[in-house]
Amino acid sequence: MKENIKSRHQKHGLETSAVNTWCKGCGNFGILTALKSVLAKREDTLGSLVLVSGIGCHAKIVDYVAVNSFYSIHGRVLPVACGIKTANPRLTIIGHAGDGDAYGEGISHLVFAAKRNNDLVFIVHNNRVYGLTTGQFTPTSPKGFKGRSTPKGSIEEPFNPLRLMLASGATFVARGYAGKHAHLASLIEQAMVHPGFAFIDVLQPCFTFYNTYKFYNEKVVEIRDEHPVDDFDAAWKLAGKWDYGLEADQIPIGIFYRIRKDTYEEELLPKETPSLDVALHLKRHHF
Amino acid sequence: MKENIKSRHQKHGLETSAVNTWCKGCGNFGILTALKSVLAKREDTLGSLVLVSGIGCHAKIVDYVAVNSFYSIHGRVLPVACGIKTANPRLTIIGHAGDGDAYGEGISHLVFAAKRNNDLVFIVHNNRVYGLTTGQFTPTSPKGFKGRSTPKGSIEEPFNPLRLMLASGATFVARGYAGKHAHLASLIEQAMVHPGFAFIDVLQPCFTFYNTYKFYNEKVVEIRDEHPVDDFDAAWKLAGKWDYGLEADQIPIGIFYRIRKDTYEEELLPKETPSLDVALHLKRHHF
Amino acid sequence: MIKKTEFSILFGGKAGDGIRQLGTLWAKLLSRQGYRVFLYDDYPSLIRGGHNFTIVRASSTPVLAHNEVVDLVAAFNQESIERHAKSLKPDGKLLYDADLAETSGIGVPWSSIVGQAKAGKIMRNTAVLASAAKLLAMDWSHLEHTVRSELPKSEKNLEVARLAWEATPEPVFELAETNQEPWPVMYGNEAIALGAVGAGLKSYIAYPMTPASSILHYLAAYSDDLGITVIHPENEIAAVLMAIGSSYAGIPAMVGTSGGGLALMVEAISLSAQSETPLLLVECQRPGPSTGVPTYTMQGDLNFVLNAGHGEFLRVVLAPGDASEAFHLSGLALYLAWKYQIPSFLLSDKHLSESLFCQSIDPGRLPKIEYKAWDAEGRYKRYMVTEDGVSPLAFPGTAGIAVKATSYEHDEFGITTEEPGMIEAMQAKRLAKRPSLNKELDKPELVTVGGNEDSETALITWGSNKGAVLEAAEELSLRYVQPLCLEPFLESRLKSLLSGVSRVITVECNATAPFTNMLKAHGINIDHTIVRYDGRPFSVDGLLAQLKQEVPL
Amino acid sequence: MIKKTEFSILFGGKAGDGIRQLGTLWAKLLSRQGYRVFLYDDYPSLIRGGHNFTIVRASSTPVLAHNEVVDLVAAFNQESIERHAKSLKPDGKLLYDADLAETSGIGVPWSSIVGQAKAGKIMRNTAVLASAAKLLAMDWSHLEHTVRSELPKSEKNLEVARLAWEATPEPVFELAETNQEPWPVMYGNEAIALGAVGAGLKSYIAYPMTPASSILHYLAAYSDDLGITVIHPENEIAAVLMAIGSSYAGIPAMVGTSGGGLALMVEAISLSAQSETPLLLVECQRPGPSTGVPTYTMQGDLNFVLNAGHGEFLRVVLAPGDASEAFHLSGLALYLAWKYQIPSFLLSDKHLSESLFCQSIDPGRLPKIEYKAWDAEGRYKRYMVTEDGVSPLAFPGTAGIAVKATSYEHDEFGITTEEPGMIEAMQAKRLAKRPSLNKELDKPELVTVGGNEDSETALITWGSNKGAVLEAAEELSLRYVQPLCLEPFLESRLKSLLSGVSRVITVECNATAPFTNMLKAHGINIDHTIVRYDGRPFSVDGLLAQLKQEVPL
Ligand SMILES: Cc1ncc(C[n+]2csc(CCOP(=O)(O)OP(=O)(O)O)c2C)c(N)n1
Ligand SMILES: Cc1ncc(C[n+]2csc(CCOP(=O)(O)OP(=O)(O)O)c2C)c(N)n1
Ligand code: SF4
Ligand code: SF4
Ligand SMILES: [Mg+2]
Ligand SMILES: [Mg+2]
Repeated sequence: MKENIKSRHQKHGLETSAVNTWCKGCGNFGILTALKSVLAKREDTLGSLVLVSGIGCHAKIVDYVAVNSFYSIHGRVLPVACGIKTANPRLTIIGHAGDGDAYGEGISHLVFAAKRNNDLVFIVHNNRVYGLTTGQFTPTSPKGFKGRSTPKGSIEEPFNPLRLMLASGATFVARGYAGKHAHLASLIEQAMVHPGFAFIDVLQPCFTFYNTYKFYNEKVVEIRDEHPVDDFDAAWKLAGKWDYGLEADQIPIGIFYRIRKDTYEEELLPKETPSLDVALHLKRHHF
Repeated sequence: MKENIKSRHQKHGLETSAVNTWCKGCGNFGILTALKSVLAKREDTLGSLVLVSGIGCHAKIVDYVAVNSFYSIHGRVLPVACGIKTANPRLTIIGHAGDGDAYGEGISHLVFAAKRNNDLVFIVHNNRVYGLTTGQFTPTSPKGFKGRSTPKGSIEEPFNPLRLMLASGATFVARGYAGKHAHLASLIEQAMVHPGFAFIDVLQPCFTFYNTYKFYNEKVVEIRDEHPVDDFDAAWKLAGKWDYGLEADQIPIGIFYRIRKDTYEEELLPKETPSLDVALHLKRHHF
Repeated sequence: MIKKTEFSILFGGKAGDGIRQLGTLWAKLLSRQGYRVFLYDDYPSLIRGGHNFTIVRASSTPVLAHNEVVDLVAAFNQESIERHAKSLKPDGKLLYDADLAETSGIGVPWSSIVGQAKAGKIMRNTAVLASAAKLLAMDWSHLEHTVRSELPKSEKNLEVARLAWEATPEPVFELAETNQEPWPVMYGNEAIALGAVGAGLKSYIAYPMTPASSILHYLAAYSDDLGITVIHPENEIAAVLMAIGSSYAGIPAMVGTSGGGLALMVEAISLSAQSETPLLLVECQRPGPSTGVPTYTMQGDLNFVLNAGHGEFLRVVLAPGDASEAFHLSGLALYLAWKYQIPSFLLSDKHLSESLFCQSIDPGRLPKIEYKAWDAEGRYKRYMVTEDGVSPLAFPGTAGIAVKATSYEHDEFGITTEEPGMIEAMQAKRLAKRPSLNKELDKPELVTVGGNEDSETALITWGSNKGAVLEAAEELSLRYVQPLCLEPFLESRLKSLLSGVSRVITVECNATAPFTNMLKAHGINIDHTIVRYDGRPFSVDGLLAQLKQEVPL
Repeated sequence: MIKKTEFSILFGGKAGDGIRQLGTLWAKLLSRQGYRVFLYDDYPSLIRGGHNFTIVRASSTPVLAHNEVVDLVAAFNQESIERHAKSLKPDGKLLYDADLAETSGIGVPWSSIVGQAKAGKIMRNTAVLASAAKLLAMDWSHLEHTVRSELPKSEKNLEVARLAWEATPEPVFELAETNQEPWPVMYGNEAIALGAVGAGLKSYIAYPMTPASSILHYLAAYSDDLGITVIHPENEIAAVLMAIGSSYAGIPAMVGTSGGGLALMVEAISLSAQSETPLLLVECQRPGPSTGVPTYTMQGDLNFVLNAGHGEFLRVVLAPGDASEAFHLSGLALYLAWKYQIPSFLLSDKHLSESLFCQSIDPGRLPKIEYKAWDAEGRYKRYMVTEDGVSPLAFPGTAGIAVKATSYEHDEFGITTEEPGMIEAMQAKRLAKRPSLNKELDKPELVTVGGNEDSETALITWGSNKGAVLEAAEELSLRYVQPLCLEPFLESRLKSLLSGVSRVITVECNATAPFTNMLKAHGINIDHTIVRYDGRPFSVDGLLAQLKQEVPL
């Protein structure tokens, strides 16, 4: 068997032997570019970085970056990530999920990671379609979306994941666009330094099943510096600017909301040195 | 074996043979009273009513009312209810869930029932504790709650289910209080006539594990008629009045939000008369 | 020209080239001429690029499996040539896109043709189809008919076909005429869908998962025609519980998924059992554990499906081996779920679900849902204790009664019980269905037999291996035995079908041979076991080679 | 006074009366005097009201099960009298609250006493404890010590105890002195928790579910002392995946639940297998299917646990029969999960998990987690192919390497593969752990034997039936055999332990006897099978009666 993950101390330190199998033009390339540009600046600490992914086109990203990773199962990025983080709070965790993954199968974990303020970065590759299973509608597909499970058009309105996150107690809520790597990279960097749950919904065109480049290129605007990121009501309002439907006036990208709150891991208080001696414990409590 | 559900045509038509096993003083009695008072007025149509419950103290309610019911499993009230309703839209469905049930185990279904606007009434017996499993914290327990899984106090802030529902697209969002049956009965009645997903969070003191009567009696106030129920922003603001923490200025009860939107069942369009003849279908598509 | 009554073709290219659709067209083209066809599709888990290939075997006699060695390789690109040219028979030919590769064989400039016609790149398919048809000395009219009936933009497609036809050299092969009536072609999953619909299915609820997704897509596409409600909900847990809700309301429902999705449905399977709500679950296996190899095949979930769910209860597990069996067993599984008010499983795998079959199918022979209906006398007891364990069914919406279903142990009315006597009585009641269920399934048609029935050596297998194993048995003149029902286990019937057999060889597409172990556990002696677990199905030639190597025949 | 070296008491009352706590106090009171005790707790699924009872059997020799017929019934209310007075031995006595009932027997006005002392109603417990102690001619000092050490508000409690002591007539029974060292008392779930902690557990993640919840409560209560992180997340799916995440990060984790919760973890079990992430799962069975009878007992999930998860993979299933076995097997299960990087199960049930045992326990004999650690040479391959199938472990946080775990089939580095050769190689690698695993578990201490080892009749059982069956075997002078490891199945060891046996009787607490069928499948002949499936466990006297009736001994 050939040795096929390069160790990071070699040239092209982040490359693996995996052949990239995304479609030409896929928005995932933009996300990968942004991620790599962030990681490239942190080469020294990559040993304590872990990527966690679900299952879907997006999830292949972990095969393409030579760092620690857990390629988990559909919808379960967050509990795996939470488990890793609470086990070893010194690790930095970035979760990559699809919209099917994060907003469909895994929505329960998303609400709770936000509620608990688990100290993680969570990047949703939101192509608004199930890519890998060949094009069904997802929770953020617009109403009327003709996918393979809804050939006559979906009958459901999408929900707005940013608002859902705000309602769940998230402390960092952002939106990026795969078509703007530099901007996205900066979001990822800020998310990584945010103590607590840092959520980034990334608009990711699916070239094959839902090509939204043109739409986003026209509508996406960067949030201006004046936006008060610590103002919940302002964030709520801004998040309402676009409802993930077919129409949009403008689609703001950037950080909608950011506040500092104790993280779950901080609250899980450091343990006193345990007695750990089961024999002693038995003597104390079981006689 | 003794025959122990009375048919509804007898006196005490709603009683069953089941012995009520709620604790004395349990808030569930108030909810049962409210429910029965509503059903008593609809005796003629009870054959097309179905109660669906999860597992927990709350769920026992279906054993106590002699109507159709599906006593399902923990967290799954909504998918069972949706399945029944889409199968037979002429039925009226009332789901009864606990807060552990609806907001913990079953949160994914709750978000989606709201998103889809399934035509159901959904009553959450929100005692802010896992009653039947003897007192653990739930998603709406206040931070610091000392339960059996959090003896040093829970380290999580509760989420606000009303806001979560608003963010998920619910078309009817209300809060009731088990201590005010008449008010609650009126909410249930209005929920039953609402076309679409009608959500009622009922503050239900758990006499044994989280006795909140005094707190609610002091804080609960009925929403005034002036409140514009069709105004999303107003509903959002009102829902923010109390965050399910230990402190409250006032706790509004009543209907926060109500709008008319096509229901999922309406959108699932009536089928044309199907050809149904598999032989014909084969001939048409498989030769 | 080389005359053929059997002909295998391999189409190779990238994902996105439309290889499978091309194979399907080819299969239809030949089946319409009375040929029997089988299509095997091999594709990786990606959307564009990579390497796909589809083998279509056609024969004047019925075929249910492919050979790996073929008569014609039609290569869309260089990689296909490299991978597959070696799979050609000695008299086989390589057909390729002369614009993209250069090699010995028959090159046709499909890319330029498509360009010349100003057609979409995907229409290379049509060009390849035309080239292959011409090489087989087919009538243009056959080709034209299929292009017209199966493809949108048929004028443009015909233009491409005509250009390719002209650019292709003269025929090399000649297919004998069959004078047979065409049989329908269908994918395994289509057969599963249609069998259930024919038996009375009204609702299909599923979350996408390869290789079960095509049931969802197919039923969604034809939902109006077939009168089926199709729902794609938030997750598998919702799907199965919606299906249970639907059945409770009297509307027969089915769910379909693969192993990982079924894993999420396990709690509900047990609910179906306790609440006695009919439920049909289709599981299309793929290599595990976990995500495994999503687009390949394996029979690794047998024990899982036989035992999924906590507590003790009855279930039915049927395992078809081809489309015709899938059609009938899907209907039967639904029928049994309702007759006995139990969870019922149809166990498929990628190879059965996503292969195309051509078989004669008679919808008239499908069972139709029936159930013991409440007689509307007296009070309704949802869980009335009866001799055969089956309680009369009524549905909510019936005036004057309360239909109370429950996940708790309960009394006859469905009210929770904790009394020891009642717990025992109700568990016994549910298990009392076993004798009639066993009897119902102990039927000759639930074991497929074939090959040489006098042979003292038997090949036993299950599920999608059927095609390859049956043909190997015929080839080697061995006895062939394949139970279609794996639970209840048809012990005495299998034993009697094996009487006179001195040597038993089992064939399974997995690593640990759970079916073989099941036979052993029931006292059936197994002499050799052939397994394959590289994600690929058995082919006829591959299996014959493996038998030769591993078993002293 | 009636002299006793063995004494059974039944406390009966309503939920909320504190019956179980009272039983626990009583058990401690007696165990501190060198008695061996066993406590069985019978309670319905409700919080206040209903009917609870707790039987505590104490003996100068070890006891691991209860008898249904007792020496003393202490009744908190009329219902308890009605239900249990008939379970008294001929020389037994009925003790009751004279304020709430009137009958023949020994009435003590516990309610008035509590009122008189202005104590909380729950302190009736203390009064009953005192009355029972006095009736047994116990020294006041013993009682005082236990009240002081175990109860909050001990002054008030002592006041109540003193009043009840005085209001109780003179002793009727006398317990012989034992001169034995006390043994620790612990509930089965406490033993499970402590055994795992002793072996190296660092994290317990669970969603509450009877009868597993007390592991959660116990570890949460002592998390600081024991150095355990305890997390109660949103649902069981999250729990098990967090545990997998924790193990991946190098922190040993365990989950615990009952059948319905385990059902939700099935997908993750398969993930643990494919990703080779160590995982310990505790399943405490209760009567199913589905919600079933939540607070009662059944061994109905054996086949489910043996086969949960799609795909083919190794697992370990250990089934302890008492607290001491639970303690050691819990540690062993964790140890094996790590040594072999597989999912490992500890199978308990309500009867084991929620009964109190008094056994000598030596934490020094617990295995301690060890694993094959990466030697830090060269590039790290998470899934390096090795002869024994076990790849060296490293954890994220190690500089210079990438630890890539995955649910997909993969190469040695953990990169996804779809290549047939690699699929086969990796599946073979994982299964290659089987021989060493089997060997590791083929040890004498993994089958408990007892009774008359020369008898030609053997009683075989598993799990929580141990106490009753072992005692029955001793009583009837039969051979006793109980495998502690159910997967891998210890075929040859069991067969050799049964050599010379001409008649085998199995005992299971379920309806369909899956363990018996497993023995049969491995060629062990079974002559009689005793089952019980009314939700209640076997008692010694109940089992003896059943044996007498059903088996011609
Ligand atoms: C439990 C489970 N259900 C279903 C699947 C099948 N599945 C694989 S990827 C996928 C959808 C992926 O969609 P999304 O998360 O949006 O990712 P994308 O491919 O669009 O990046 C599904 C349903 C699975 N692997 N596991
Ligand atoms: C899958 C599953 N997990 C856990 C349980 C155990 N369980 C039964 S009731 C319950 C909690 C109920 O809390 P809640 O929904 O708030 O209802 P309450 O008792 O407070 O009315 C739990 C966790 C279960 N029955 N099923
Ligand atoms: S299907 Fe869509 S999301 Fe998937 S790789 Fe192709 S373009 Fe990207
Ligand atoms: S435990 Fe609480 S919720 Fe349950 S019955 Fe008692 S008071 Fe009601
Ligand atoms: Mg997507
Ligand atoms: Mg609750």
